[in-house]
Amino acid sequence: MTIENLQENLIEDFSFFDDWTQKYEYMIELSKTLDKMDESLKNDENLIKGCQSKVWLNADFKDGKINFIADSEAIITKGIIAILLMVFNNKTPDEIIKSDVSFIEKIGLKEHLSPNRANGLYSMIKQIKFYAIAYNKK
Amino acid sequence: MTIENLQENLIEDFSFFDDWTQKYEYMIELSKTLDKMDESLKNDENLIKGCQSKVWLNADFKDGKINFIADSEAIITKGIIAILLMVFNNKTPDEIIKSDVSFIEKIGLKEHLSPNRANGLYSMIKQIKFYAIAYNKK
Amino acid sequence: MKFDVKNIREDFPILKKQINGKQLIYFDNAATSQTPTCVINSISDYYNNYNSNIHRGVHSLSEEATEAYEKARGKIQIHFNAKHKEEVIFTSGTTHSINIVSNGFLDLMGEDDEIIVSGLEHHSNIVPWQMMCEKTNSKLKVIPLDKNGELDLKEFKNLVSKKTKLVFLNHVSNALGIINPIEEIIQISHSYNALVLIDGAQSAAHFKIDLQKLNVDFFTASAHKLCGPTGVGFLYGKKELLEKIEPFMGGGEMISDVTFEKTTYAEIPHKFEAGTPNISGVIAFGVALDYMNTLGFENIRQYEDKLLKYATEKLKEIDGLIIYGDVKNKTSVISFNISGIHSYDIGSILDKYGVAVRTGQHCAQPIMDHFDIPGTVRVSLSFINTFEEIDILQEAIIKAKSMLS
Amino acid sequence: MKFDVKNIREDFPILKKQINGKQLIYFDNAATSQTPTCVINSISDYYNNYNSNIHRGVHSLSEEATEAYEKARGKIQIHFNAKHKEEVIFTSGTTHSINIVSNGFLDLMGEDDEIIVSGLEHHSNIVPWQMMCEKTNSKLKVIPLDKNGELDLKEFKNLVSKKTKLVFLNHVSNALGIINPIEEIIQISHSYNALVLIDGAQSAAHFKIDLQKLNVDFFTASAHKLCGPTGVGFLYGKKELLEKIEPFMGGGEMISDVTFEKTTYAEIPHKFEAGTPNISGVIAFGVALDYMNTLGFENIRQYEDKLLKYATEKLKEIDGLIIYGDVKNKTSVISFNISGIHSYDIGSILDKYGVAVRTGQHCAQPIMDHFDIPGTVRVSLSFINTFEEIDILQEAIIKAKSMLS
Ligand SMILES: Cc1ncc(COP(=O)(O)O)c(C=O)c1O
Ligand SMILES: Cc1ncc(COP(=O)(O)O)c(C=O)c1O
Repeated sequence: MTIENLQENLIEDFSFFDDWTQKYEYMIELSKTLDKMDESLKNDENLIKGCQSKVWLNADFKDGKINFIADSEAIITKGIIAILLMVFNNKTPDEIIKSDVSFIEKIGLKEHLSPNRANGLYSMIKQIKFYAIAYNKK
Repeated sequence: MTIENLQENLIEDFSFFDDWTQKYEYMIELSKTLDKMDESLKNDENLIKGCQSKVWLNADFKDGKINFIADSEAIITKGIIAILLMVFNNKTPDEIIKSDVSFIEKIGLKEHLSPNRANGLYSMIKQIKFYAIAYNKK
Repeated sequence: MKFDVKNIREDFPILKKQINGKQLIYFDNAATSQTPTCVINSISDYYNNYNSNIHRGVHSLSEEATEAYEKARGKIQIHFNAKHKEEVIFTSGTTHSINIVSNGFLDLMGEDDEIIVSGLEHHSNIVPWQMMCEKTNSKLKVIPLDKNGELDLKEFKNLVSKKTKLVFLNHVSNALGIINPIEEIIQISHSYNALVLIDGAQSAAHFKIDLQKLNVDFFTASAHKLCGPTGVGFLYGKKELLEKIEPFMGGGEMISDVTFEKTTYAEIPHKFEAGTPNISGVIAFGVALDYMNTLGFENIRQYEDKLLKYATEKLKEIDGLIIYGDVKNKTSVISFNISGIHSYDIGSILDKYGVAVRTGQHCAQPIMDHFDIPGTVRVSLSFINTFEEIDILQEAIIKAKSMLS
Repeated sequence: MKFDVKNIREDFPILKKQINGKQLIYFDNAATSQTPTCVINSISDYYNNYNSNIHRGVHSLSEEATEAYEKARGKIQIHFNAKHKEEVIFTSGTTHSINIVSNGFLDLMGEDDEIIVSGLEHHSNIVPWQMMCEKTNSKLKVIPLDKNGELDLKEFKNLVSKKTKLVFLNHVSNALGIINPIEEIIQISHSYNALVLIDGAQSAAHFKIDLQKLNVDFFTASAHKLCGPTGVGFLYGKKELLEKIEPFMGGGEMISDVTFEKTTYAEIPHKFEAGTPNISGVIAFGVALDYMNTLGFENIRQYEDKLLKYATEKLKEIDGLIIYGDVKNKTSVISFNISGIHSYDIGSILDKYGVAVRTGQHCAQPIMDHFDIPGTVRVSLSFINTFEEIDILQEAIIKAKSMLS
């Protein structure tokens, strides 16, 4: 599926929730579906700076696609990471570079993605795009 | 005459003026009555800091009284200096220390005596009081 | 006097705000206080009626603005009981104030000199001193915390010596709310001729401070934590010390004479107030202090103590909730975690219930390291809060907990 | 488009003010600009609706405040055409900005290095560099003025060399209104690898500045001269330079990691924004720029040029009146004396007629020394002024003159 399709699916999924509690419960569920990140990958290099809840993001480039693995100490953050990886994992650098991230707003999770540094997700998206640009040059 | 009497006289004098032009003209007249300050006394030591128009103040202590001589580059400032010296010149330190300076406000010249450093008169009064305290200890 | 919180809340329009469809409950008072209408109006009034640059103008507007600005200085002097008006320096806030002092001593510190910091500090009272030590090779020593988070005074007595030049600590810890024994620390420090800087950012809003009685050498606070506006604070320093130390910034207002060969600095306070200051902010700061004095600091203190006691009891009812710094001598802050749950998660969910708390390290990473935790949820109370709000907080925490575990 | 000054004046409530029974005529715009209602309202709006500390809070208020604050940064970036948003550092004003740069280069300067200042500077762009030279033993050279007060470019070419590390000057002189040939100076300086700081305190209100086109290394201005509030300004620096220089203040927000052993600094812009900033001020600064852009900088410029031309003609009609810096390339300022009369006397009497001018040295003592005068009367115009006001000014000066001579 293209990034766009995946985003549309997510927007639709989330549109069924009546209130924020359902949405948050779903995110908490999603957080449990994340692939486990090896402790050795939770190093300073993979740490995303300026987050209240630590976020680690690792990227591998294989067969033209980027393989992301990520984790966080906070479960809601982890839920959003799960959403982001559902969209961006195993995509080509080019696809990622061209993608739009406004779906997050449409899902209604904007508050977690503001440039407010309390939260590392904004930096995480920047970092995902950064990897894409880096690998695109290779 | 006591400082208080002198102040009352001044307040009365000024109360006859209908508007500020008369008042200012009178001050300009008064400025011309000031004793000439010797150029040698216009030194850094006698310079009052923080004034837009330079103000110099010299004090001598003779027969238990303080002899002030002062000058300024600006004529309005000089007018006010004349008023101040009419009141404070040739008085004992004790009289000066105990005196009140609110007559300036009553004359309607408050704007020239604010702690606003554009104008050195506030500092000049401080300096007059400072000399009085210093000589009082002798 | 009855402390009528309902009436007082009317002075704070922001308290009517809805957050996520819920009534705002503001428990982030330690980060910044809310602003009463009179303070907001004083700012509009300034710009509508007498906005002008100060200190150098001959015209009436400038006189008016200068007078209001200097009157604010007088208010700060009187409220904090400084001996001289010129001992009050206006700054852009506590951080700026502390940097003035740490920079001011650069030339007076050598590699044999030591400075002591408490382990209970905000980054603003750590980093400037680290920068200073790096430049001067003087040594930074740290008063350790005991297991409850209180300063270990015995250890302080071991650390302090004739080599100690400066001791700096906050009056109240922003992360835990603990009140430090500053009287004792000032006394001991002075017996070694060490100077003391007290960071009052978290204390000035909660009790009246008497600088002369404390006999402290430097003191600072920020207006935005005292019902005042952002971008303004003050540094108090004893006259002879302020006269001795180097100015921090060069510029207009802080000089008395400038040639390209040589510049002489103006007298205090102007020596430290380079450039156009935050004029409207300083004036509003004075109004904010007036407002708080009208309520009465004794009344504020008593009411906040009751709130703190009630909130502590209420939160302790929650299973698995751990309060850090739960000691006798504290004010208005409850810093906690719920075992197994990250503070960020709790904060995010409380926000959904309209409850504003702060989470994370609270700019006090060493304290978090002490407890070996990534952060806490911090509920910081003030006189604008009510007992009902605390009940809602308790409920919301319980709901968050059940959602997250 | 017709520039409708009558309508525009309605945006500035202070212009209705009476001074000594006369209508206020504000000709002190270079000291501080007046503030339109939309800017004042943005401050009230902040405190009434979303006052909160920024950058670290998880709650909605903090998000809202952070977003507004960062949006203002974006507005400054776009207006001044900086390449990156993080090249815009919020400061408490021009003086603070310049001190950041002069402090930042302390470790990078040695006794063989030279810096060049123009002879046409405000104290804020002199004293910090003197302080720097004293600490680093580097040498300060001065571009002299010609008899009209303009910089002597030939002399500059003689002064600049491979030893020159930094050149700093203002875009427009506050004391005389002269526009300096900054494009040429930047180009020449760069050919020697010298960096250039432009103090835009007096230019930013009068014309639109394109930082990338200028290719300047550092630039700064104050909000309070741009229809914004006091206590806020910005420093622009090229990214790689800001990354290279030392931070000025230590504190919260400017660090990424703090232990007592070692602290790492945050990335720009945060590295230079220690402590709680002037949040309401920054947001209002953005609104002020929006306001001025709505009027249009091109329109402002044209209107002010006409005013300046008219005022210059009118004042020249007065016998014995000498204008300093009466050159072709200038903007909005007329600095004058009347022979035999002190500027303070003129200013005092103009005030009685409701006319606010500045008198004295204008924080630019070296310029006064150049002309060998104690000070001048400075009339600084802006788009809120009218031709009628200039007529009243002329009359008032004539009356003052007759009274004083
Ligand atoms: C040319 C120039 N530079 C610097 C400054 C200092 O600006 P601020 O007082 O806002 O720091 C001024 C203000 O008067 C100025 O005119
Ligand atoms: C104890 C303490 N010190 C210093 C500061 C810094 O104050 P400001 O950000 O106003 O400079 C704070 C504010 O959070 C604080 O709580």
